[in-house]
Amino acid sequence: MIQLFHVYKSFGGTPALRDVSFRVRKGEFVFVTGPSGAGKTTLLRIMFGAEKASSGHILINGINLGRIRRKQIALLRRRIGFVFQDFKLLNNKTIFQNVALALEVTGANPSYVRKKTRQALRSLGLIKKEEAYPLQLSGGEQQRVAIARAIVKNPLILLADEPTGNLDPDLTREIMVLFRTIHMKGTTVVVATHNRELLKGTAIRKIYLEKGRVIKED
Amino acid sequence: MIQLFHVYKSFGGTPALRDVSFRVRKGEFVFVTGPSGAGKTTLLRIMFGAEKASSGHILINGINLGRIRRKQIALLRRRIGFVFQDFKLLNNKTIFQNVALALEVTGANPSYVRKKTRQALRSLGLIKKEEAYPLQLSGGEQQRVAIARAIVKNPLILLADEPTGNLDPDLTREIMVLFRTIHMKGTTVVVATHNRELLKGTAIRKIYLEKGRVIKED
Amino acid sequence: MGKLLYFIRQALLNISQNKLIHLISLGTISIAILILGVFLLLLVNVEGWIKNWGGSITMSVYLEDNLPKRQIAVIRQALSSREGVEIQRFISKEEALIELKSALGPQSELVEGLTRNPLPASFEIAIREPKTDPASIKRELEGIPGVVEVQYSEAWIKRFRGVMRLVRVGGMMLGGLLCLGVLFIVTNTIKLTIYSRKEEIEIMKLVGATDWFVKIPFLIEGFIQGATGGLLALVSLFVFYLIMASNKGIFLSFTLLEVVFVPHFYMTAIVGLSSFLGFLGSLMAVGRFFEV
Amino acid sequence: MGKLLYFIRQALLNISQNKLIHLISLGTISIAILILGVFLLLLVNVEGWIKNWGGSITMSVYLEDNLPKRQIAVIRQALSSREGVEIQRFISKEEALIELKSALGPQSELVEGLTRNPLPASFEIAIREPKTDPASIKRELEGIPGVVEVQYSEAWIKRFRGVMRLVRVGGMMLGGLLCLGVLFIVTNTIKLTIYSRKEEIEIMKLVGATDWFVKIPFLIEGFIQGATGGLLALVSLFVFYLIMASNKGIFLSFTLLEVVFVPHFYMTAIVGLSSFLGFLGSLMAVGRFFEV
Ligand SMILES: Nc1ncnc2c1ncn2[C@@H]1O[C@H](COP(=O)(O)OP(=O)(O)OP(=O)(O)O)[C@@H](O)[C@H]1O
Ligand SMILES: Nc1ncnc2c1ncn2[C@@H]1O[C@H](COP(=O)(O)OP(=O)(O)OP(=O)(O)O)[C@@H](O)[C@H]1O
Ligand SMILES: [Mg+2]
Ligand SMILES: [Mg+2]
Repeated sequence: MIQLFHVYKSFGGTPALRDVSFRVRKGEFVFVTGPSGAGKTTLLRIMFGAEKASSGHILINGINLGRIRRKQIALLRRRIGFVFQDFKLLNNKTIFQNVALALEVTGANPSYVRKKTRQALRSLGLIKKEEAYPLQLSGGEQQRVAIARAIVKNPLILLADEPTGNLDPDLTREIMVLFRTIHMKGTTVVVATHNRELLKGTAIRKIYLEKGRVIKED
Repeated sequence: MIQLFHVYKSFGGTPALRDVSFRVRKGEFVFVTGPSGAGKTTLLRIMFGAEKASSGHILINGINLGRIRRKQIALLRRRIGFVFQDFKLLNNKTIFQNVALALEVTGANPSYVRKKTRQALRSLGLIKKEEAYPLQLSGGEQQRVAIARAIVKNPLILLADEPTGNLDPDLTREIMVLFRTIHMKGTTVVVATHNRELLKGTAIRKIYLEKGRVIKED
Repeated sequence: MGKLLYFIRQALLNISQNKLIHLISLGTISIAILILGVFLLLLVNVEGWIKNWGGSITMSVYLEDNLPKRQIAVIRQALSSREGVEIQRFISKEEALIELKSALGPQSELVEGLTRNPLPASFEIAIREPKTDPASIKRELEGIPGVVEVQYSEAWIKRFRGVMRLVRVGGMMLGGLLCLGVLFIVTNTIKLTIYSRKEEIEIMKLVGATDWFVKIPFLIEGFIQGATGGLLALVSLFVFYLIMASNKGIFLSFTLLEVVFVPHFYMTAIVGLSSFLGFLGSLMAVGRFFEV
Repeated sequence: MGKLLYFIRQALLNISQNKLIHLISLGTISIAILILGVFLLLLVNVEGWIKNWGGSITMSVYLEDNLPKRQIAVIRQALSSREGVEIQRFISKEEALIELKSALGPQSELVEGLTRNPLPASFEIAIREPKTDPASIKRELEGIPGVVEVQYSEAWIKRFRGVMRLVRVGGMMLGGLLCLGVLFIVTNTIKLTIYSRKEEIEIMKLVGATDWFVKIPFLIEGFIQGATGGLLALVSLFVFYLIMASNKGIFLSFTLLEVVFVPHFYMTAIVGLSSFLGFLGSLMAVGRFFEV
């Protein structure tokens, strides 16, 4: 469960989030949307402990991120999958190694790591590229590697930041099906996007951000 | 004018482009589309001389890219604007410096560089961020910096690779208006995208790629 | 255990995936360590030469007049049986006079007027025991029957000790400074190789790696780099030594000096120091990037 | 001209935008150059000391017997007026005998039986002109009326020349090796700072920069780094020199030696070498990334 109470975030004076409060229940599926620069990425990064809120409180499964120690942040991140808007892949490691890393940090045993990594790559249509390096992939392929890395560890929470910006409509639909499947298995999913096609015609909850404020929810 | 004759490109065995031939007239506006991994980026990079074709010929304004010397490539690039899918911004330079660089390499005088850079930043709504560094920007803002850098030098040819992947629908429309304006002034524009909203309902020519082949044009 | 293996594998992978940078830094490290090594090699040898040259005090053992040949043989026996003493030659009374004459040169008139030879016969001996107090050796040898007096030059010994002290103290000071310099160069070089991988560290932390999970491969990498650099330096030093030893005639023209390699202790110390510095450099560099 | 300014501004900007890396590499460069500098400083001084110590040949100028005081004064005048000659003392016939006695020690019986003093009076002089052939000085001085003979030790001069040659050749060889090492370290360090900016080079080429447009700021950067490193090293060397000069009593206990700083030529050479190496390192490193 994710709870935000009056969260503010500013970067050296310019505010990126202003008084954001909401709550995502365990197992919920939520979209965060809003124009470029609204604060979507900042919001997701704050929930992930990658950015500290200037004020306010964030609770993840009851743990207050403002009071957490470094070691605990690492443990928390192992249970949260994050698809970064800019992918954040390691360019000198292969696709396989990039995805496997998310499991290796948990200390999982090698054969389990191998099995799960292959499975994740297969579900994203990347198994043929497992020995390639990120810079040898197309934009969309890189984005899918980032998604694979986020889901490989069966996270309790999945935070996806613009996960389909480089994908064609067919793949976008496939990814959404994948996220729904993961959601069905009990994972809490938060997706930041401005892709209208993703948003339209679904009954899924949407949080609208603008200039750092929540302006609408539906 | 851009001409491609039977262009093949393969990366260590796996083909990315197969027998691609087409022609973009001076001052034309063309979309290149196709699923992820179809070869759009590769195609644009080949037209830019950033990648060498494995076989076939590419002529830009009559210059054969296969026979060109290094120095000439640099000169050619000064007249071609390229919006990279992964932005390719210099993280240790400010937004202003990043955009100005495209003019500085041409040896333009400082006051002209300053004027044009400011103008480009303004037209993309980035003037307030000119002293920021790329990593301090949102994904969409970074993408707009990449666009600003491509258009600042009034290029003869504008090649834009997925230029709206990180932009919301409103900004996407704005960018398209911008591209149209640039096109009106005589620039040849080639945009690679899988954004259906960009493509639909326009009379603009579209080239469909799939698995490295041109499968359709309309 | 399995974990350590994982980390070592990871470190080796990292090295192979950043080959160019690692090769460059390896080069720098081994050259820096080699400079230290050459210095040590010279110090060890110069100390040895000085010891050899000045450490063998020459003493004159003057004998009573008119000793029978038999007793002279007994004294020779007594001298040479003492450890550390090497008899260089026996100078009879007649030889002593001839030598004095030639030593006096134009003043040799002095000797012409003599009616009898006042000079004693003597043994010239070399003492190769620089640590024992020469005064006590003198006393000991004067106890041999038939020996009148033993002479040596105090001034020489003092000067020799001064030179030794200069070489030791100077060597230690310079060596210390050089060590500091090399320490600095090696750790800095390791830092540079790591700073270019700032992003890698950040990303690893973002996927949930603990500080140590990120650090350990870097520390192992640093250690491996340092150790390899040290070993390379040692091998090059040995080559340098071989060249020096086989060409000593050329530049050590005026004496035939022995060239020796640095002792085992130093060899271990060189590689150990290098490995430690590699480790330390990584530790310092990696520490900086943990504010994610 | 305006272009060069642009490039210099760009280089300075780059340095300030990569401060940490540049500081680290600056540290490495100055330490490496400093090591070379300390070596040069020592070499210059050791050469000086040896020259001073062995270069002043001592000669004995023996006089005719029974010269009147007046003529001795004339000879003293003649000697001291010659450049490079320094009179250390006058030894009268009586003093000569006393000295000989004490020098002979237990053999001094030898002198006891003399009826008249066969020793000549003499001047002891030091020649501070190591380049002139001592034999010609000897001949020259023997031409002075009242002088019988001039003596000096050939063996000593030979040995001195040997030591000088050893120090020179050894110093040059070591210095050469050290230079190579420092060259390697400095260029490698510069390379490392540039390799981490591979992407920057690629991007610049993609926006239409010619090879030289990309290269020049890097070359200037390398040059500035090298020059700054060299200057820093020189300043540190001067501090080192001051410490050495003010503490020479401690470790140069047995003689009062003068400590001098490296001559101007070397100072220029140090900074020049360092700047050149910085430039060269950039050139080599940048060259690698031009296959875009
Ligand atoms: N590290 C930073 N330093 C300074 N300003 C920042 C930083 N990160 C983000 N900002 C600013 O905060 C605002 C919100 O950024 P954020 O990345 O959250 O937007 P976003 O909603 O994700 O936009 P987009 O859709 O373009 O990705 C932007 O104006 C951005 O410039
Ligand atoms: N440098 C490279 N080395 C090896 N393979 C490459 C390289 N660049 C591209 N490829 C491969 O070539 C194919 C086409 O890539 P390209 O980037 O052109 O696709 P794209 O149409 O731009 O896809 P996207 O919409 O995902 O950006 C992909 O399968 C990709 O993996
Ligand atoms: Mg964002
Ligand atoms: Mg692409």
